[in-house]
Amino acid sequence: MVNDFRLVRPKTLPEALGLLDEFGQEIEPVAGGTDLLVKLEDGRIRPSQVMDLSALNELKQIRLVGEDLHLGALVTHTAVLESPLTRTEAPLLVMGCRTVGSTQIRNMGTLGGNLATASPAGDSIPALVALEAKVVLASKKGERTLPVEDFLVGPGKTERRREELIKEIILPCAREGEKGFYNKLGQRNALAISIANVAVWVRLGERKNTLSRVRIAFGALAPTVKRGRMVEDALTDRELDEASLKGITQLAWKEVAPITDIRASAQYRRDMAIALLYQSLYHILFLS
Amino acid sequence: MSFRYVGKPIPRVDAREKATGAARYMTDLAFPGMLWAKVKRSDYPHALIKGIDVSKARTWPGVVAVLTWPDVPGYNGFGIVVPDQPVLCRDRVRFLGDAIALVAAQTEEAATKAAELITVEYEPLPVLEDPRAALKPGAVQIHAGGNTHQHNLVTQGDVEKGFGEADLIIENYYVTPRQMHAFLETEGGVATADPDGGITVYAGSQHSYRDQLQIARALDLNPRLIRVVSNPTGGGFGGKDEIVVQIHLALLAHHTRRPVKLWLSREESVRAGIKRHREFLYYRTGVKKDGILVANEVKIFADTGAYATLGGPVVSLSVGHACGPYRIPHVRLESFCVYTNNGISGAFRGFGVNQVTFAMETQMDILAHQLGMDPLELRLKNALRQGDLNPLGFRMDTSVGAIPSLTAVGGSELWKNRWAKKAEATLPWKRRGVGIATALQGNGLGAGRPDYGGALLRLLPGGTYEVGISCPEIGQGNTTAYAQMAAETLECSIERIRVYTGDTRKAVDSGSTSASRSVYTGGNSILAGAPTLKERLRKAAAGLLGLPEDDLEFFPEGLRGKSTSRSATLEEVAREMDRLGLSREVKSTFLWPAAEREIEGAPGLPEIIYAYNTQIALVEVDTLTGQTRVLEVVSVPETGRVINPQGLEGQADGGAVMGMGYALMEDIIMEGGYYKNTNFSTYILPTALDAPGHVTVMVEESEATGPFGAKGVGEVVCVPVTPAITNAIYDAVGVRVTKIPVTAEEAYRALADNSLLPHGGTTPHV
Amino acid sequence: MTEFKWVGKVVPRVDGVEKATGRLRYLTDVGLPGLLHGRIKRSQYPHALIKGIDTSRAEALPGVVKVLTHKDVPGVNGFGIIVPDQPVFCREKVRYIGDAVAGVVAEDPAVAEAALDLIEVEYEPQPVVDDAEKAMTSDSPRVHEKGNIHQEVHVRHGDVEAGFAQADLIIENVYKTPRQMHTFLETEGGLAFYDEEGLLNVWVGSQYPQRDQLQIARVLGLNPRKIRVVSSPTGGGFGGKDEITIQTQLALMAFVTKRPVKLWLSREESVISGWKRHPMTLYYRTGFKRDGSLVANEIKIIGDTGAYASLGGPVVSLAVESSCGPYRIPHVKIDGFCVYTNNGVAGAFRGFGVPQSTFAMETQLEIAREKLVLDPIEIRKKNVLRRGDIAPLGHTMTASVGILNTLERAEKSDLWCQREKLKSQTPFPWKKRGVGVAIALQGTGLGVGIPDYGAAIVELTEEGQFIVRIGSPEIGQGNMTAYAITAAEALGCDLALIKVVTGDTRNSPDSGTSTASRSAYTGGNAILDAVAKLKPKLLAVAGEMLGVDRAGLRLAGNRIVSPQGRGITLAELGRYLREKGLEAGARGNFVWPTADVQIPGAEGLPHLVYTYVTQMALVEVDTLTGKVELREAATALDAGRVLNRQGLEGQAEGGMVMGAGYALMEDIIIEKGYFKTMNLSTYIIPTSLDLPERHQVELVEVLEESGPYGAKGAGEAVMVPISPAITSAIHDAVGVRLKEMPAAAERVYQGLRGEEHGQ
Amino acid sequence: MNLVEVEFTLNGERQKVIVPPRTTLLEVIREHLGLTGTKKGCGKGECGACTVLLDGEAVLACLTLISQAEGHAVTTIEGLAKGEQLDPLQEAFIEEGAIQCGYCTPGMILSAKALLRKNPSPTQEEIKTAIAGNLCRCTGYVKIIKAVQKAGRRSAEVAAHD
Repeated sequence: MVNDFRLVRPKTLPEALGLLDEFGQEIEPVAGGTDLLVKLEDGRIRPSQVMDLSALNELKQIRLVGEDLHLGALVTHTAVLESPLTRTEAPLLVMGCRTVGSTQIRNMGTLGGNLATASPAGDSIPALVALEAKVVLASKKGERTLPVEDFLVGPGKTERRREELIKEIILPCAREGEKGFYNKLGQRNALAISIANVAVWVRLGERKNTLSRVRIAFGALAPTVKRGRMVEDALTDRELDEASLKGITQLAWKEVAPITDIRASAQYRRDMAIALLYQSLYHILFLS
Repeated sequence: MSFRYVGKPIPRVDAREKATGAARYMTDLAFPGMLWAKVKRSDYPHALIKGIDVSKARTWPGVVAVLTWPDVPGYNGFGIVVPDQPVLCRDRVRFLGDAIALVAAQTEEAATKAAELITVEYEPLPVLEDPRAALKPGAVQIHAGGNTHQHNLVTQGDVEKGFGEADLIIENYYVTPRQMHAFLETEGGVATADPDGGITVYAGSQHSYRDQLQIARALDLNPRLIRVVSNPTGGGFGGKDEIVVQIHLALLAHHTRRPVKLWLSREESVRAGIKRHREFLYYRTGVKKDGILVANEVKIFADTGAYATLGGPVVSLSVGHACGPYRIPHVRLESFCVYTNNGISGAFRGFGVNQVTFAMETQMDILAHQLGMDPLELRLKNALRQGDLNPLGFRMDTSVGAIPSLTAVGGSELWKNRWAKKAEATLPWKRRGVGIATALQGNGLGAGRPDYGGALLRLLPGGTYEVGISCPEIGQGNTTAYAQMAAETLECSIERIRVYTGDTRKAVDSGSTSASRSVYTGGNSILAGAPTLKERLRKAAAGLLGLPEDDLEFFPEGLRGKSTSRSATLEEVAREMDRLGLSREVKSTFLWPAAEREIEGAPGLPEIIYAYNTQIALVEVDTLTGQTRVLEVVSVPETGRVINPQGLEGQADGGAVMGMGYALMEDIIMEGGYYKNTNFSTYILPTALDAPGHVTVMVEESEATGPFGAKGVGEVVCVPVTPAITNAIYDAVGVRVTKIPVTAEEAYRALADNSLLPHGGTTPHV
Repeated sequence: MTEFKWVGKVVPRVDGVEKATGRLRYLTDVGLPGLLHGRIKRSQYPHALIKGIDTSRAEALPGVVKVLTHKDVPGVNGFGIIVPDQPVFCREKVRYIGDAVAGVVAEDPAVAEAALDLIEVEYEPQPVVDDAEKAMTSDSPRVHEKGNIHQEVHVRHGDVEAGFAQADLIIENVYKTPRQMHTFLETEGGLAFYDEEGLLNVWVGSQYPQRDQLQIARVLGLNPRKIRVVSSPTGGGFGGKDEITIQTQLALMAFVTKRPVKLWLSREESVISGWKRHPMTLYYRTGFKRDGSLVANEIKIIGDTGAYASLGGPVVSLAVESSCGPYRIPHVKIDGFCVYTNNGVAGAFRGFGVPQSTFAMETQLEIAREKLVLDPIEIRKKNVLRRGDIAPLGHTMTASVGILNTLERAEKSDLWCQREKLKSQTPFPWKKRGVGVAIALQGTGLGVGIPDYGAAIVELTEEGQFIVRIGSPEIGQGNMTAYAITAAEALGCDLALIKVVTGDTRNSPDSGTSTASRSAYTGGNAILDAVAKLKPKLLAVAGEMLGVDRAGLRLAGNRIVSPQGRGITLAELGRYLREKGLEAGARGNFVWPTADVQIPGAEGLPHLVYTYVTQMALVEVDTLTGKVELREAATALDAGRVLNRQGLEGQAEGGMVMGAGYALMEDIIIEKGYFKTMNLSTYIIPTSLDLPERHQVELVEVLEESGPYGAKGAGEAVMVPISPAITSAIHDAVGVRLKEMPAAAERVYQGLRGEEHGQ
Repeated sequence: MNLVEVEFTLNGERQKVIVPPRTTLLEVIREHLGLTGTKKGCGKGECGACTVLLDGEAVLACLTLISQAEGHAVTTIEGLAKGEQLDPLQEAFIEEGAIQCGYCTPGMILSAKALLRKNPSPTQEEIKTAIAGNLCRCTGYVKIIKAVQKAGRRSAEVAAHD
């Protein structure tokens, strides 16, 4: 049962930041609401004030700024799927967003909300981490920018201070020769929380079947989405065939520390880090 | 014979109001001054109650009533077979869903808060979670009569002699999950206090008249003072056969004399609602070299949870169907229906047949592989024919559709092209397989149980007919089937039929919507009543038109002369009947044919009418993750004459997906009496993206006793698909599934050899 | 052949001086201002339900900063490399006597100790599961809810009953092996604190800092990047510091108090809480033809993994893999079970399951040999695997197989050639001598054809030094020295200019775990890769600074010089790079061989590459007391190409002694879940006086193409067959056939009496 | 008690409600405005029964705070038919037998409506994706998918005639 709270609905970002500056300790911001409402309903949080961000249209834009893509915090997953900019400039993010919940959840849920929720299984986050995206946090005093990877502290915990709001996410545009794959394993094909997932972003090497740059992020396999730097290194600048791919991807199990829950055991999850990574790279190298 | 409505894809009579949102489900109802109710349920799976303190709840603002066991005026118990479940627990709780107190308040918030303020002092008792452990000597007794609710033992022939004759004997152990009905509308409704001292309970269920009786028993009230309206219902599947909220609603309305609404949250529905029996099955099956089955020994332990409800009959059906639709001369079939402190298990579409079909059809698949026989051929070779003695030792006198169904499946596109389809796997780590399974499902309540129906047929002055049959509409489409059969029988336009179901005031008691019985019962009841009514119409029309009765015929709007153009509309006929003092109303009754006596050792067995179904599935297994996708399913139900092909297809489509969920994902997991999945985020149902392509091929073997030759279809469509899928998994990757659901993780473990990890699938050391 | 400056030379350990002078600070030596002290309240029962934990009295004790229980664990209350089934602090149940129930953090160690006694835990003791076999029955009490069998392995190849039908001799026995302890001299300990960057530092000696980091992260529910783990130097590991020991509890103490905390286990606490080698019960039924050839083997292995999984599953898998020895056996049926009990905890230990099954298989073979009156070398030669053979598990031995070569070499050893003479040289009439031989195979690499991986960063400082950063910790095996040598050789600079940083998640890249024999090679190659990237870059910049073409430039000592003799110092170069903002380092990595990875769907079986070893023992048995002394030993090892003879010999020598201790004396005894051996006075390991007089080591180089330069790993196999060689030698000396180790004096004495009674 | 005032259009009509801020759009529609066509199956966004359209996009009314509807257009199942003239989707659902117990039907039709608005001739996969957030326990989805295809075709034909 949802407890009683006060509601504020700022119309502009400065107004929102002003409110946070004054009441930050008590305010719970709500973007799409797909996570917050469930927590309110379950009584897991009982805020005294809720800030409805839905009127902040300035945070709903997707912009191409130089070589970077700027995505406002309130950009919905559906907006990512439908924007012509993201399709060409951030195809990996599009793949990740496509697997989020269901159409309704994608229509409601936002990138900023997904980041703030900081679920280890959040489906848009591995893409952001693999793309080395940055998050811009705004407060009345100014802005600061952090790599998404460092923004995440633990399940449900981030570097966002109570007086701050996620303003936007910045990621470098895809370049010639770059490709990605997002691979998710759930208990079913939709409305599924990831058992495990992996986002892979690579730059193809000059020689056939080589990769000159590899970025890998694992989801639902550690307290936060986690980069797989060891495997990245092992895959870089090396001729890859099916056999060597099978070998190298096995290093993935060392990169993760999953847990056992009702969806899967820790052991299965760890094996899946390998399987999903192998399938992803297979798609990138041999199927497209 | 050609029909006007029967056998035609008539759109559902209730479709329009459901499509426009105009249909009012019982949980949609609201009345002025309505109170909201909440139930305080047990905090422990098994405990003695040492004290209940409701004082804080009573004084919470907005609270109108807080009820505990002394407030139950009548018998403090309910249950279809044995009323062993307390309405409100007094001294003991036996599972987490047990109700201890009821709160009614002016708002939902106040009711929720007050329920939280009720404190109960407990003395926890040991928790029994495995039926086999519950049977051990020294186990704590959940009920005074012991933990065995029902024991069945059926023997036929000499099973050891049978195994002596066998060339191949296989022995396996199977486990099936605690599936949840997962109707979208959770249990709920509204009760109002009527000025005459009576109560009206609006709550979706599957048997309004029995609800009425159970409420009456608890309230110590004349049943006639209680009206139960129980449809439309947002899904039942057996889970609304037993009482869940109805008595609580009635009790609160009785005490407050105000309208009261009680509607379980999804979490509460999971906790308090009925489930499918988790069964542990031991199978030993013997076969001759040529594939002829000679012996089957089966032992079943069923977890019926804390209370009886329909556990006994469910497990009887497990025994009755344990050998599938096959001739087996020597059998020994034993079952234990056992109380535990897990969630309650009771009626669920398939009613005990799903579990044994999974086991028996897996046995058949193993036998086929070990004998090197085609799995379809092995089944055809053993399938029952009309007139055969079935494994329980009684003669199959009614229509037997096993062979027609199997034969038809053999001619299906998927079966004929299975090799080509299997070769179409898209990625190197994916493998495809095709599996087959078949089943029979008894219709009706079985031997020794009163199984009856009735219909109220009334011609209204305006020239339309009212047809009142109480079997509630739970989505399966019986309303439409009744309209079709009534229009067909009364020889009128279907627009002139108004069907009333699920309301004790408007319909005749026809029993429950369960056991694949509603169409058969209702149809036969209509057939029983219609001639009398038509006779009266004919008499009136004859006078009206001045023609001899045998020169009259019915036409869609009334009656007319066969040889003249004179005709009378139904309105005119109705008026004439009134004038003549002929009653426009007929109440018919219908009694089910039943076996003369029960099978020894198995109460309720046998049924004498069976529906048949063969299903095949094409699956694709990801050998790296263990994930299975069901790509195609073909169902070949043989359910007698099809009254409404669109309705039957709809049932088959839904049944296939439900059986697929049972095979691959659905299980209420309990540990120490606590639920590990509490709602739809952890209890996984198939979505549209999981559902296979599905084709239904109908085989119509007319059943002589059925209305227009019909039999019941609702259950058998969800049964064999489960082993068809698991057999297909074996065909694809060689993993033999003996425990369902086979999640990706479980398949992956079994698949270890195919995994990326060379070392038996375990992650490497160091 | 290239002349090396450092490689292959006798080079003192880079940490030698520090270690020899005592200046080196182990992580348990480090202190910090304001340091708090942690203690762990451990279980009072081997198996009990926890009914209540009352910490109030402990909290009230002056000087106590915090008392921690399961309630304080923010993330997953569990750790374990494979399955996180071991609680950081137990909540509802304790499963062994070392289980942690609560932790105390206090200003003073004595206060912390005193507070432990004030923590009141209410238990409801449960029946103790102290026998792994009984634990497998359905009516056994359960250690874990999911049941006591943690993992099962089933191997079927051929038709075992058909095999036995062909056999002329069937031998059936039950073997039991002891619970060996790693006995590293530095017990588990270290400190944790927050640094100025806000990172949670955990400094605890261990074998794999990056994995520790992940496990700590899971427990604290924290992004691993917010945690820094330093795990080097370590006072001994041997597998016993592979799994988490105290890291999660210590990290939690600092996480909650936000102050520096030290936690260091006493020896007794280390004994009861730490990892051990799995005791195993092994059922063998083995079929032989009259000529000694093996036809069938039916085996059941039950490993007692204790209360928690750790690496128990893989250990039992490896025991199964090696259970038929290096022999061709057409028909096998092998079942392995890894079973939970309340007997301490067992996990990784050099040999990793292979010593147990090798003891059993080799004894089976000896018994058959004796019955069939065959020569011990001949019967082995007759049965050993050759390249291309189908192994008992059904896979084809595609890689090099050198077991026959080691047998042939061992046969020529002094010990074997002069065995009759050596046996006759007993000093007293009551002493009898005997000689035994045994052979073994051990999968190499990181198990299961997994590609090994190493990364290294080499960078030039402004002081003109090279820093080599590499994750695999120094646990005594000398990898730091090896890294320094490799770097100096490749760079062409003075060894003194190299500074090695290992075992630090923040300052060294992930290079995998420090387990015997992998770290030097893997890491070394990563260094070579880094240098290959860095050196041209440095020379190019130096050329720019000198205004000359880089082609003729070379590194000499601490300078870069041109052929004309002009030069700059490395320090100058370092400063220049820094000023210009140029990259002064390079990251290298190395993945070793991926060619040996099996194709899924093909006979998906374990290792492809194995190390083979034959060992022989000469023992002297005192027939009056039963005491056994190992007089001489010989080892013939096929580890592929020998890269470092001295290193390999060192491994063989150390391994042989560890195997001898295993055969003769080492066993942690647990009764009803309680430890009977609590410290080094009751747990006996070999001293210098227990060593044999002579140990001849022969290196047989059977080149393995897939290995680097044809090399294979050797660290583990060298301790394996010596144990059955010793027990066979005892039989040879006095006719006592041991099916249970260790061969302690009393056990042999009883055997001697039994023999007499038998006659 | 705090209250918020929210204005939005519901099925084309302006609505103003004054309710506690914690009230969800679903509660407003069902309890305050009495439109019970929008169903509640789980209350946690896991079943899709409460799907409504917000400016034409399918959203979950149970996870929408009423303030988030401020200034927006909400469409429920009751707003689809124009008088007696049913929406092509409603017609197709009836004709194809895509309705059984009917409890998922309103949400299902609205999800399909949002799809057809953007994509009048969707493929089977696109339909499945669009309705994957709406659980149905009766139909196995087969006839629902057919009905959406049929409605799409019919709308396209109507559009072609216009």
